[in-house]
Amino acid sequence: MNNILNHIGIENYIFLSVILFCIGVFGVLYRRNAIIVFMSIEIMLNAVNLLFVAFSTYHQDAQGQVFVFFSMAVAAAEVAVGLAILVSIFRNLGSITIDNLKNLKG
Amino acid sequence: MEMNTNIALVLVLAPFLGFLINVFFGKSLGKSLSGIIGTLSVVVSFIATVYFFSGIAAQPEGIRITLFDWIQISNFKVDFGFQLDQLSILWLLFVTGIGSLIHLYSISYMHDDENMHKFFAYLNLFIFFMITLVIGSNLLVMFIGWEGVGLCSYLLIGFWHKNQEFNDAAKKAFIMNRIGDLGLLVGIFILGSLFSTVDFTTLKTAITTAPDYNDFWFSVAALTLFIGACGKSAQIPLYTWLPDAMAGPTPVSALIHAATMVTAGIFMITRLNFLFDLVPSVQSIIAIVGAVTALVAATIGLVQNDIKKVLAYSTVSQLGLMFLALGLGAYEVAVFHVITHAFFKACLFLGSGSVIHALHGEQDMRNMGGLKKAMPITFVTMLIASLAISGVPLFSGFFSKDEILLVAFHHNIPLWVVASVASIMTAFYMFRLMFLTFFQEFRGTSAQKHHLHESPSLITIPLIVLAILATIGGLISLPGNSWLNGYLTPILPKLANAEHHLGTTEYILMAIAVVGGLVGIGIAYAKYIKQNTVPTEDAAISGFSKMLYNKYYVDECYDAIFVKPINFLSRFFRDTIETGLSALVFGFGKVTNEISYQGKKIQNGSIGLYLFVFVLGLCAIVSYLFLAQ
Amino acid sequence: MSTILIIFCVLAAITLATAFLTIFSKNPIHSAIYLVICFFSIAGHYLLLNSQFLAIVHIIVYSGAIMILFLFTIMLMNLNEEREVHRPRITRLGAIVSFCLICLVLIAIFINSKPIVGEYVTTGEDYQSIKVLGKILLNEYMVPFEFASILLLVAMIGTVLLSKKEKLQK
Amino acid sequence: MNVSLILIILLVGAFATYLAGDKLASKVALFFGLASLGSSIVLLNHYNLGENISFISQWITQPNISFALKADGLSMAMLLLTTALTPIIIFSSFGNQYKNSKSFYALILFMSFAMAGTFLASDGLLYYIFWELSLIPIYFIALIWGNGDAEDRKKAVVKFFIYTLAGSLFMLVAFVYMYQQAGSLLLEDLYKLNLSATEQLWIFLAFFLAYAIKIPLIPFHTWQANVYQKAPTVGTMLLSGIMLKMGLYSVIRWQLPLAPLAAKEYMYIFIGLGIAGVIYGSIVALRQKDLKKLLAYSSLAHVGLIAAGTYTLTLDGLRGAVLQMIAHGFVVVGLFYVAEIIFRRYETRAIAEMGGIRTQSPKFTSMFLILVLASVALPTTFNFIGEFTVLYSLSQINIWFAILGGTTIILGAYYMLKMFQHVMLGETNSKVFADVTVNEGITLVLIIGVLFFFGMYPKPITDLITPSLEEILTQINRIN
Repeated sequence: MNNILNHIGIENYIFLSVILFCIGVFGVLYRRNAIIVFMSIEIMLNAVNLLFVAFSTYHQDAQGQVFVFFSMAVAAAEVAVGLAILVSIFRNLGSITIDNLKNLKG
Repeated sequence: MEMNTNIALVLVLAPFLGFLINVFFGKSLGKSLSGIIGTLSVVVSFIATVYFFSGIAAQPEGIRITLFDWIQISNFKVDFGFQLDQLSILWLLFVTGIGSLIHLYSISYMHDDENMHKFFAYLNLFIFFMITLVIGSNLLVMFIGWEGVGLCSYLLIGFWHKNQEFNDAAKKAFIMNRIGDLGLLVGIFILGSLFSTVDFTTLKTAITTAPDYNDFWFSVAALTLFIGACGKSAQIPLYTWLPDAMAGPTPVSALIHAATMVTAGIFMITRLNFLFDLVPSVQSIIAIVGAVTALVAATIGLVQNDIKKVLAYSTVSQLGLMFLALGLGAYEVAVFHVITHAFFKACLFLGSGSVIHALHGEQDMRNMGGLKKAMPITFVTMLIASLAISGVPLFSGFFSKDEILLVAFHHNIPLWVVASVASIMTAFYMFRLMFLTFFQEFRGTSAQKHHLHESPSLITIPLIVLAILATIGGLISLPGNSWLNGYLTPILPKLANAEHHLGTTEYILMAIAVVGGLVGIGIAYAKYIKQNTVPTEDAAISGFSKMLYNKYYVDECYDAIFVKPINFLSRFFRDTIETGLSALVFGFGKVTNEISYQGKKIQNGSIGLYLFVFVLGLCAIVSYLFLAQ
Repeated sequence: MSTILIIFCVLAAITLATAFLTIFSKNPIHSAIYLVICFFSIAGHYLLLNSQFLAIVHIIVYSGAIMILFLFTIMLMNLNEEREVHRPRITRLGAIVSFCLICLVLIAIFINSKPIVGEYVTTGEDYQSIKVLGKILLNEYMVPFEFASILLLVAMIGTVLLSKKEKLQK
Repeated sequence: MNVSLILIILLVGAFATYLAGDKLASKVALFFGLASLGSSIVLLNHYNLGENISFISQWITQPNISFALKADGLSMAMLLLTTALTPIIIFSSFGNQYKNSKSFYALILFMSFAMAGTFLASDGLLYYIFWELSLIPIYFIALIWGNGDAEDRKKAVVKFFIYTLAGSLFMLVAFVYMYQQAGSLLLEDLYKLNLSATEQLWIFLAFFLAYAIKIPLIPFHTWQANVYQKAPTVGTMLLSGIMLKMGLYSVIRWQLPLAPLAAKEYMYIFIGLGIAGVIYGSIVALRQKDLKKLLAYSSLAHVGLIAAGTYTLTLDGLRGAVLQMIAHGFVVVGLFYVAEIIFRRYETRAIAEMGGIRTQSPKFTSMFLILVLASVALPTTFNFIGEFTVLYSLSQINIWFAILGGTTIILGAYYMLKMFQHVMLGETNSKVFADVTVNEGITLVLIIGVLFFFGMYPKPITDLITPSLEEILTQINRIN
């Protein structure tokens, strides 16, 4: 069986993942709409997942994929709860701009 | 030996038992019974003393009784023990003897007071402590008595405790005594560390045989002990409490502040004569202090109008004379004067008490006069005592005072002059007192005049006994043939070699003293009988006599030098330092709070900032971990 | 250049472009749609790496479940582009700085930490079929697997509770 | 039979009191207090017969900590002080009604437990735990049952808590350092350490901070007067009667033997500090308007003298200090009780509002006067023995120390008699002062009895403490 990485190279996946991750970071910092911030977080998660899968192939080991599987489960749960929180914030404040959420101010 | 121990315990504990009975059951016993119990307990002590006195000739080295270990110090231990030798027995004799008389007197004198049982309790306690002081076998047991009599003095001066001025006087007496006590303690410390003992007998051996004694520390020890004596025996600079102590009932003044407690300093110095003999510099200080005290107190006494104040200053003055004798190394003379002084001064105080009693508490001599007829016994006894104190020949005071002057003359002429002047003044003010009180017309209110009466026999009997003693007391040490000197030889070894001859000088000096005394009396007669002068009102006193009347403003000076600064310091500490320190401690809290308050501003709630810092931190940590590899 | 590399490049371009668009589009609905495309491209990557199971799960979970949730939420909130307030310059600067920084650091580390091998080995073992994965999951990772289900259950309950309208306090 | 029995009794007592309910709490607490006193007397007998009543067992293996309770003469003396004062203090509160009294009395017993533990512990960490443990009950006692304005009280008590806790932390640091060096915190192992002079100095200072705040020495005393004033009298008694002595005891037990070089090097400074405290405390006490505050400052003066005695590093100094600790423990409890008795009748602690009590209650006056006199160290009271010995030891170092320290007998007499005069004497007070009740009388008579008995016959205590003090001295004088 031919290893796909022979054609692509692990470093390309690394670059891809890193850039994707950084886009996520950038999004989190740049946007103030909580939904978009959430989406950026999803992008980061996917960047990591992607890398996992790439390395799983690289090491010829299924553990990485299992890990991605769990990570997806967690992501699903996180999104569900997170969005529920956003909805209740929206209900209370009428907006989901994160700058308004300053109740934790010292 | 067992017998002696038991009798000694009876001697000590009888007054204490009296105290306990009066404290716990005094009120229910009733006034007379409590007075009788109080008196009896002292009489028992007196009898026990007589027992020891009769036996002392057979045991010249004295009796020592050790009861139990008391205090343990690393280099010595202090026993709780008694020492009954010539000196202590002599003191016991007049302490318990005069004590009994004064107890007897008090039964009548204090009969109107609702707290009479307390009065007797305190008196008994005083006798108990005085006995402890006298018969303690070491400095610390003596110190128990020393402080204990101070306590009783405090209690008795402030006996009428509703009056805050009396309480002030009591407090003053206690505190001034304590200044002296600190001196005494320091002296004990020095002796203890030098000789590893505070026991009189071993101390005597140690000091007299000390091969290379440290002169400096000896002097310091002697000086500090003398400061202790100054406090208790009211010498300059610690004498001001004694006149104020007259706030107490008159029997107290007679017993504590004339006859017994104030002689404790003389007792202590005589007890430690072997130490003081080694330090001539301290001896001269003692002599000078004594002479100056005698003179200063006598001058103040010249113009006082309160009958008890006159006697108080007279006491201070006489104590000064005794210290003069001590300073000159003539311990036996000082002891002699202590005894005669105890007789005549107790008599004078009790007499004045009788007068005050008759006048319902009046103490100002300007409101007296002409009491001779109304109170003949009081008058006669007081006259005898006055003659004795003035040094009129054949009365006891003549012999003792003359001895002091003699000693002073032989050592130092200026001291003799000072002492002589003080004696002349004494004669003057004593007869001023007599003339103002008993002669001329009565100057009080008519109500008082109506009630004038001679005091009951319980008061007059002690007066008569004391007057007799004041007359014949001189017999114990006649010039040239002194029983006292022989008796005290075991305590004062150098007496054995002393010569007692009476030459021309001595007779001339005696004559001068007698003439001086008579001159004093004469001046008083001229002024208060011939011219019929009555001292002016307080406001009208002016010039030097005003200064004398106000006691040289010594109290005011002490107030300004010590009391006020301490009170100022106290307020300053309380209001400034305490608040400052407190603020300093709170300051730590405030600083912490402030830091936290500033730090809180970073947490401004901006999630963007948090994330940015988070990213930076992440980068920093990751690069650090990477670079560290 | 092999076909596979070309496919990779196209997929990677799509992934990155849609990810950027997700972040930059003003309308949240557009963002969501771009994100869906992004996820599909990532699923393509998975397929490329021969993990069919994961690719399918990914599409089901992300595109099917998560994105639908997102869209629902956006619609529920009725978000429009005007809502977005303009960001201050300092924030943008910060975002760009951290983007560059983290990019730099991560790439530097990944490149330096592990020498990239030229030849990629193939053991020939089957390690990524559903059968194998299933065995691993239900044997070795039995407990975490069950915990994942509990996590999801809890998340569900939590979501229900959170999104329920609170009653007025009595 | 060993000393852990007493700790168990006190701890069980605390729980039993809490469970007994509000009505029975005080009596149950008294019972357990007496039980601990009884058992400590029995233990004392065993100890005097030469039996080993110490208790050591491994507690934590990693780090190496033992549950070590060592009872020597010194510890036994302090233990007896604690167990003797505890029932007296509990009994003294019988005239008062406290809300939630089951917690109140349980806390008292718990505090006794912690203090007894402090006196017994011979393992550093165990000691530290007991030391800090004793702080918790007094915090609640003062905070909940104290008097005065609640805000002020909270301020004072929280200050006290944080202040003493902060000081103790330095002690913990010192222990940690020594543990690193010795690998154990048992006292015997710590004695074997060979620390350099610099190390010893730092350890000495760390301990000093903890103890100076607890004792307290000036200028670390600012918590004292306020807390004494705000705490309920029972709390004040616990603080001044026993807790202060924890600090002084620790100086003798821990600070001096563990850092002897530093102690010897800087002896004069610390003696000077103690004596400065004597003079300062006495002078500040002169002008206090509040009776409890005055007593607090008098306490400051007395402990200053005791501390000066301990730092002389002589047998006399240590012995005098221990004697004076015990004497002061009893006297100060008695005096605060007197303040409480007056408070029960007049509802005030301001000296200006008192006066003229003597005519109304002669018995009370006599007992008060005896306590005042004991406090100013009149001979025949126990305090005299202690003060004399301490002053003597000071005179051995330098005669000026003795003279300056001796001003306490003058200034002490001044402020105490001044206070007595304004509180008790003068024209009869218009407010009625009921004579002392039987309970109050018994308490005071017990205290006075102890003071007089040991004032005349201190030998039992001297004999008890001297061997252990000598042992400590050999540790101090060991050659490093």
